[in-house]
Amino acid sequence: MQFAFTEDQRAVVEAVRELLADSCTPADLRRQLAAGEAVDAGRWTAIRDMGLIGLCAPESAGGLGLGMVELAAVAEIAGYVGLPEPLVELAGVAVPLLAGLADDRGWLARVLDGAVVALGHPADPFVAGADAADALLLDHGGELHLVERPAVSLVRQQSFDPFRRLFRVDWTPTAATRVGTGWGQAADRGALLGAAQLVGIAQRAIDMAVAHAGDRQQFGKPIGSYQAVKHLAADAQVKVEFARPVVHAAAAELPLGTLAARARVAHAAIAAGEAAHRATRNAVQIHGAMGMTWEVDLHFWVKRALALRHAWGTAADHFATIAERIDTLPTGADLTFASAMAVPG
Amino acid sequence: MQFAFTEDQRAVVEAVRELLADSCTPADLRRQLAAGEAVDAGRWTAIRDMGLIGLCAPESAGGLGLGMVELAAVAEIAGYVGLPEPLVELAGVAVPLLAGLADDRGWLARVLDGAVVALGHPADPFVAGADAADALLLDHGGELHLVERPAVSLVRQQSFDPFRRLFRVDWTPTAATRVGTGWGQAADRGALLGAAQLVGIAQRAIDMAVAHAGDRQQFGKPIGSYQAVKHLAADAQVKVEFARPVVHAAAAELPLGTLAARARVAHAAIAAGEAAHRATRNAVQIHGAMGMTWEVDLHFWVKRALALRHAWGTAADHFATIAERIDTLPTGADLTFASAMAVPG
Amino acid sequence: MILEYTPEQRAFRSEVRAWMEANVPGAPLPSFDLTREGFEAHRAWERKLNEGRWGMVTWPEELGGRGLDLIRWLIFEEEYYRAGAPTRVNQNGIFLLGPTMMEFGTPEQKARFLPRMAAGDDIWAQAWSEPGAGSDLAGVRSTCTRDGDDYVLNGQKIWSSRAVFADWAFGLFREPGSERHRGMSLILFPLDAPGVTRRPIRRMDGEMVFAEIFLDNVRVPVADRLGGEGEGWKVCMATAGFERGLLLRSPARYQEAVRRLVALYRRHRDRLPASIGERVARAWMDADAYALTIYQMCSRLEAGGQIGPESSTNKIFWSELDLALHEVALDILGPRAELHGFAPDAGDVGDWLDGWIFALAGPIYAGSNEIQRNIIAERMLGLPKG
Amino acid sequence: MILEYTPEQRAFRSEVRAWMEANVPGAPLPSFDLTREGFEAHRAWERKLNEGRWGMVTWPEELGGRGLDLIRWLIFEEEYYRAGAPTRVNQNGIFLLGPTMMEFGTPEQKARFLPRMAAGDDIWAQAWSEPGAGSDLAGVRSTCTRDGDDYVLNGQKIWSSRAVFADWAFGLFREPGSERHRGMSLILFPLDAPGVTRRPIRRMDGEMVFAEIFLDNVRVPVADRLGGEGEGWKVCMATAGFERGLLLRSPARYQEAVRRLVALYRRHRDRLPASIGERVARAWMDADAYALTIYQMCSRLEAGGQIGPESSTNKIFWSELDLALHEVALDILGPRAELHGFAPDAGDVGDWLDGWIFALAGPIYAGSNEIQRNIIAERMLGLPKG
Repeated sequence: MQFAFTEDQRAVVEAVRELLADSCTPADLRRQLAAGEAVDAGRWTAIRDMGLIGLCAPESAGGLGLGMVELAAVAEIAGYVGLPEPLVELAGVAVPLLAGLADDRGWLARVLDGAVVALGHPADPFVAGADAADALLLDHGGELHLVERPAVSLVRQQSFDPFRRLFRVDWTPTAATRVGTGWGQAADRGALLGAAQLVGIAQRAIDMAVAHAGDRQQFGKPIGSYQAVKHLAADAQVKVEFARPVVHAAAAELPLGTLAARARVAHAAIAAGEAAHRATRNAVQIHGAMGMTWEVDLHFWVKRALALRHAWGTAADHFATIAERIDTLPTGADLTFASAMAVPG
Repeated sequence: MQFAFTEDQRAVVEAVRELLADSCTPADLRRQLAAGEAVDAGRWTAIRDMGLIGLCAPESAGGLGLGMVELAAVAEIAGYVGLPEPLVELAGVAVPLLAGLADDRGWLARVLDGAVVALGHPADPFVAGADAADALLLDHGGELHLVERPAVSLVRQQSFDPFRRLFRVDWTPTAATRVGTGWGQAADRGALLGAAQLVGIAQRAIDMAVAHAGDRQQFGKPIGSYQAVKHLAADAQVKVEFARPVVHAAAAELPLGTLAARARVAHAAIAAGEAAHRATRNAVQIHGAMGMTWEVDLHFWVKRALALRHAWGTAADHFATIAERIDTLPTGADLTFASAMAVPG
Repeated sequence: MILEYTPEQRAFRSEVRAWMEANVPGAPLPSFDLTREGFEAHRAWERKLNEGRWGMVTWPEELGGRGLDLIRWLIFEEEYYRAGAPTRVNQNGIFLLGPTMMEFGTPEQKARFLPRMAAGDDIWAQAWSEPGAGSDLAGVRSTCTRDGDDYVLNGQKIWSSRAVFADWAFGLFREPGSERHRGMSLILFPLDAPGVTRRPIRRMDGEMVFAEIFLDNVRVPVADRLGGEGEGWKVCMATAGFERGLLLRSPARYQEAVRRLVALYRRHRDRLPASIGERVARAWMDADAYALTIYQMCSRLEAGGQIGPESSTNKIFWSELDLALHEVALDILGPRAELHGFAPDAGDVGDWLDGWIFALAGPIYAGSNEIQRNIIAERMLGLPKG
Repeated sequence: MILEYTPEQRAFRSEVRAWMEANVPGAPLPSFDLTREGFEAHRAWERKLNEGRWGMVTWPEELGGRGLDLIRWLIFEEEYYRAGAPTRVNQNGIFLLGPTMMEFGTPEQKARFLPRMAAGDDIWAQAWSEPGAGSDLAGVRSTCTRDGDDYVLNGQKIWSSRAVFADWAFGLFREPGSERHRGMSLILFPLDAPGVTRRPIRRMDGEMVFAEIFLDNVRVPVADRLGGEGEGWKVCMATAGFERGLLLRSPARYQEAVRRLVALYRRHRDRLPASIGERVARAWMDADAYALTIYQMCSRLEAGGQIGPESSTNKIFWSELDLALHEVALDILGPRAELHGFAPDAGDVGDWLDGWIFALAGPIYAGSNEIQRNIIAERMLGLPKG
């Protein structure tokens, strides 16, 4: 039992934090948006050069051979900085899917080499970033199809989040596009990594609110010295503190694939979603009218929080998973960890 | 459309308020409890002399011929003072039930003359005040039975609320005890009057908390000058302000007997229950450790709030009624009042 | 306590309903916060309303109204929202400045401004807040310097809703050298006056809901001061009471939103957990509770009562209700919640997202809910000041 | 990150489980806050625990412990609650004073007090609060006047849990004339010393959970001061960290309560709405989240970390969780929620009411949640002091 990152894990995470803190500031986001670029070329190259896209790919395939624990920590940072590029989805969902295919038609190697594969999974009617993708993994009746970009047509669906370039994808499934019989753990990975991003988003919203509250004066003192403002920030922080360990545990347990592990992912998704909701909501309140505007940076995180919350399953879906776990597995003080639960069958 | 008490109604309510404010102080409650008296003889005589037990009884039967609107206002005061005697249940439920019977076997007159009839209605497994009653109205398969006290045996069931003398009633239904085929609007009356009492309880808890917070000093000033304490009180007051008009409307509409009217009662029960819960909870918090003790008076209202909240149907029951109303009747801005809804059939 | 409409009230409702059915535009008007065209479309609607004498039904007939009581105002609002009529572009005028002018204005001011306001000829913006004065309105620093029969206005206003396209604004200004609540006056000024510069502030979704207003030696006649010189705080607090309390948020708004919410829920309930049903029921209950409370308040006001600190309980309740009901809707929409209503596949997404963004502002403006809770605790419950 | 127990940890769990199964009393002990008999029954249980060397497993062997790490402490607690073992009557000693003494005590003090504490020979009460010093602990006015090798204690303490029947107490006293955080010392005193008077304070349900303690020229040796003279505030804050944070509320407590809640829900679910199911699920999630957070914190502490302001986030979380889970239980019980567990027809009412009353105190004691939120905002987030 060692519920902590190793030194190696810490080092990877710190390197990513530095890279993204430097290259993905709010000013960068605004510049990228003004330029209409889905991907910031310099940042994306640096991310690829660090090997992050292959973080979870086997070393034999040219990846780093790390796991969901490391990637969840990276995803939290991606949420914190508001990363527009599809690093998390590529590294955490597309790459494991491709790596699990009998015949990936060369796409795993291409992705590790810089190609982008977008995801049209069953939980979401739209595909994010489809226009900038080289290929798409698409769902057809639960089966997995791999389709190259020129073979689909796209209809843009405007999202509240300007960095979420959503599309309806029109395409024709054929025997030739079919590459797998199912999505495996993709939905769980997506939900977990969404949760990790939401924790980062929540923390960023709190940090921005705290900075504003220390600065903004009303009635002759900083608004952050008022108890009501303090408690808005503190309540959000409590939510974050009790969502983050759940995300970490879900990342560590996800490979088990058991109901207990899936319930942990669902718990992480709910807890992180609510933390991000509470934190962005309270941050808007602390910012006052400023928080409603395009001029203050907070809105980027408000939008991402809304978009990610349901992107890999709704709260209702996640509650259903937890209800199933509570109904069919025992509960008790000695059964905290999924590893303590007898594996069915 | 006149959503306000008339001058006459105001006068009745004020007279009751004066009577009970004088005769039912916390010191009176403690004295009565120490003496083990279910009924304070002097107070009960004064209540009877004012004609309150027959408030809703027809004038032809010797009652005041008033309605649920007046009685709901009286019930709010009863909740506010923590009245131990069964005025509300007698006047609001037992008397209308007896008045509606083809043959009340003389009990309506007896009740108006000072006898007590306790209620064993289907929503509650126990009968409050059965030991001090002269007769009991009891349920058997939905039918109404009137049983004299000597014909039942009682097993005391200890309640958190020391003034709620609850009993399991063992008795034998016979053709002779059967006096009616149903309870009519008794459950709605009970729930509405419970809600009215809960509004009074909520207001009393807030008032006690405010008095304490203005008095108690910490860090060199009254705790009521801290924003966090203020907001605990204010949040509870908001709940009260938006529960009370619902109770008033439910009282005025109850005679309609339609689904819209019953949903209003359910709404009143939920809103008042939550207001009382929030107010007593916040009042305990504002009182600090004091609020946990027997020595401070607050606990009488904490206990009554808990007991009354489910005494005439649970929140689940009330939500079911509201769901039925939302599902089967239209909703809209022009349909606020039950009178605006077409009467079915 | 009579919770039935009189035959006259029912007849009035029928009259409003018939007019609305005949006149409310079939398609939604374009936003008044995005383009001049949208703004003018809303002005045209205000003019049409005024032709039907529906501009502000509670005002006296000679000022463009119908002299109706508050119960009829509620009925009017119910029918207005039921008909899906456009949001009132002149709400700063008719709901805030109007009642204030009715109380504090001179006969000349009333005659000059109110009929044009009711007619939509003048659309009003409010200009209270400043960069350093939000919740702390007494921190206003913009000045009005008396110069003969004129004031010379200088300073900067922010969060002025409608100010991008509006005609007139009313704002708080202080005598140079005065402090806090003293020395302030409420002054009306045309937004196209020399020396006025407006800078739109984009809301997070791009709408220009607010503007900053820069005032550089703007000259206005002393006659355009509302209320006494130096009495701006008192006048302003009266307006704030209207804003928080009765007028700005008629219950019909929420009841109609709940009607749409129930419809949305019905379309999706098969795949939704029962807890969503309970949240829908709560929104339904809260909208009704708000309506009942306002009806009771209007009955009291008609009997000669006054609006007190309950304007603060109202404000907290409607702002929290508004957020909660939009949040349920977004949770029902799930992965489609992030879509704008104009996305090609938006389906029944409607304007829930838009309404949610608007609702986010509810606990902030017209005095933040934190300030309202202080007011309730101090003025309603008597707790000591902090 | 390894979320599996080692074979050694599993073996340890088995050992605890076997001992508990063999030794935990079959019937619940009578309350330790109501009668001397109940109190002594709990002392006997403490003695039995100590015979098994389970008094405080993290303490060094020479002080009555087993020198185990925090992960094993968690495992011990899990098995303790799983077995339904009695509440620790000496929790003020073993969870609050013990760790403080481990940090600030002299070797003599440790040797003299800790083994007797682990054995239940001395049951401890805390004596911090005073009538004028609750959340504001620096307002303490009880005095310790130095007289040679003795202190003479005078004053009044309140909300002293266990003090009605306990043997010893530890309390904050100040040098006469000192102010606020200065001049205070943490002093241990026997509750049967001459000059000590105890007055039980009844909780709302009649249990004597607290007492007032009156001190009238109580003489104690200077050697019974814990920590330096005048350093009482610092020592006390360390104890407060333990109380709020890690030790007083092991996650197992809530997980076992949730296990009972799930069982209660299953028995009644047919007549309950789905929203109750969601609230049960939330209690389940929150208990697990608390456990995971504490496991992560223990892993960090084992690696040499320290408890910081997260003791405040813990305290808010467990106190709100405790209330929420008991409130669901009461809502499930409906009209039977008001029954005491000993009522003849209580059925499966159990001790939910009792647990709810206890939970009501959670947001109040060990520093009210309002104070904890201030601490989080100021010390964790860096917001300015009020």
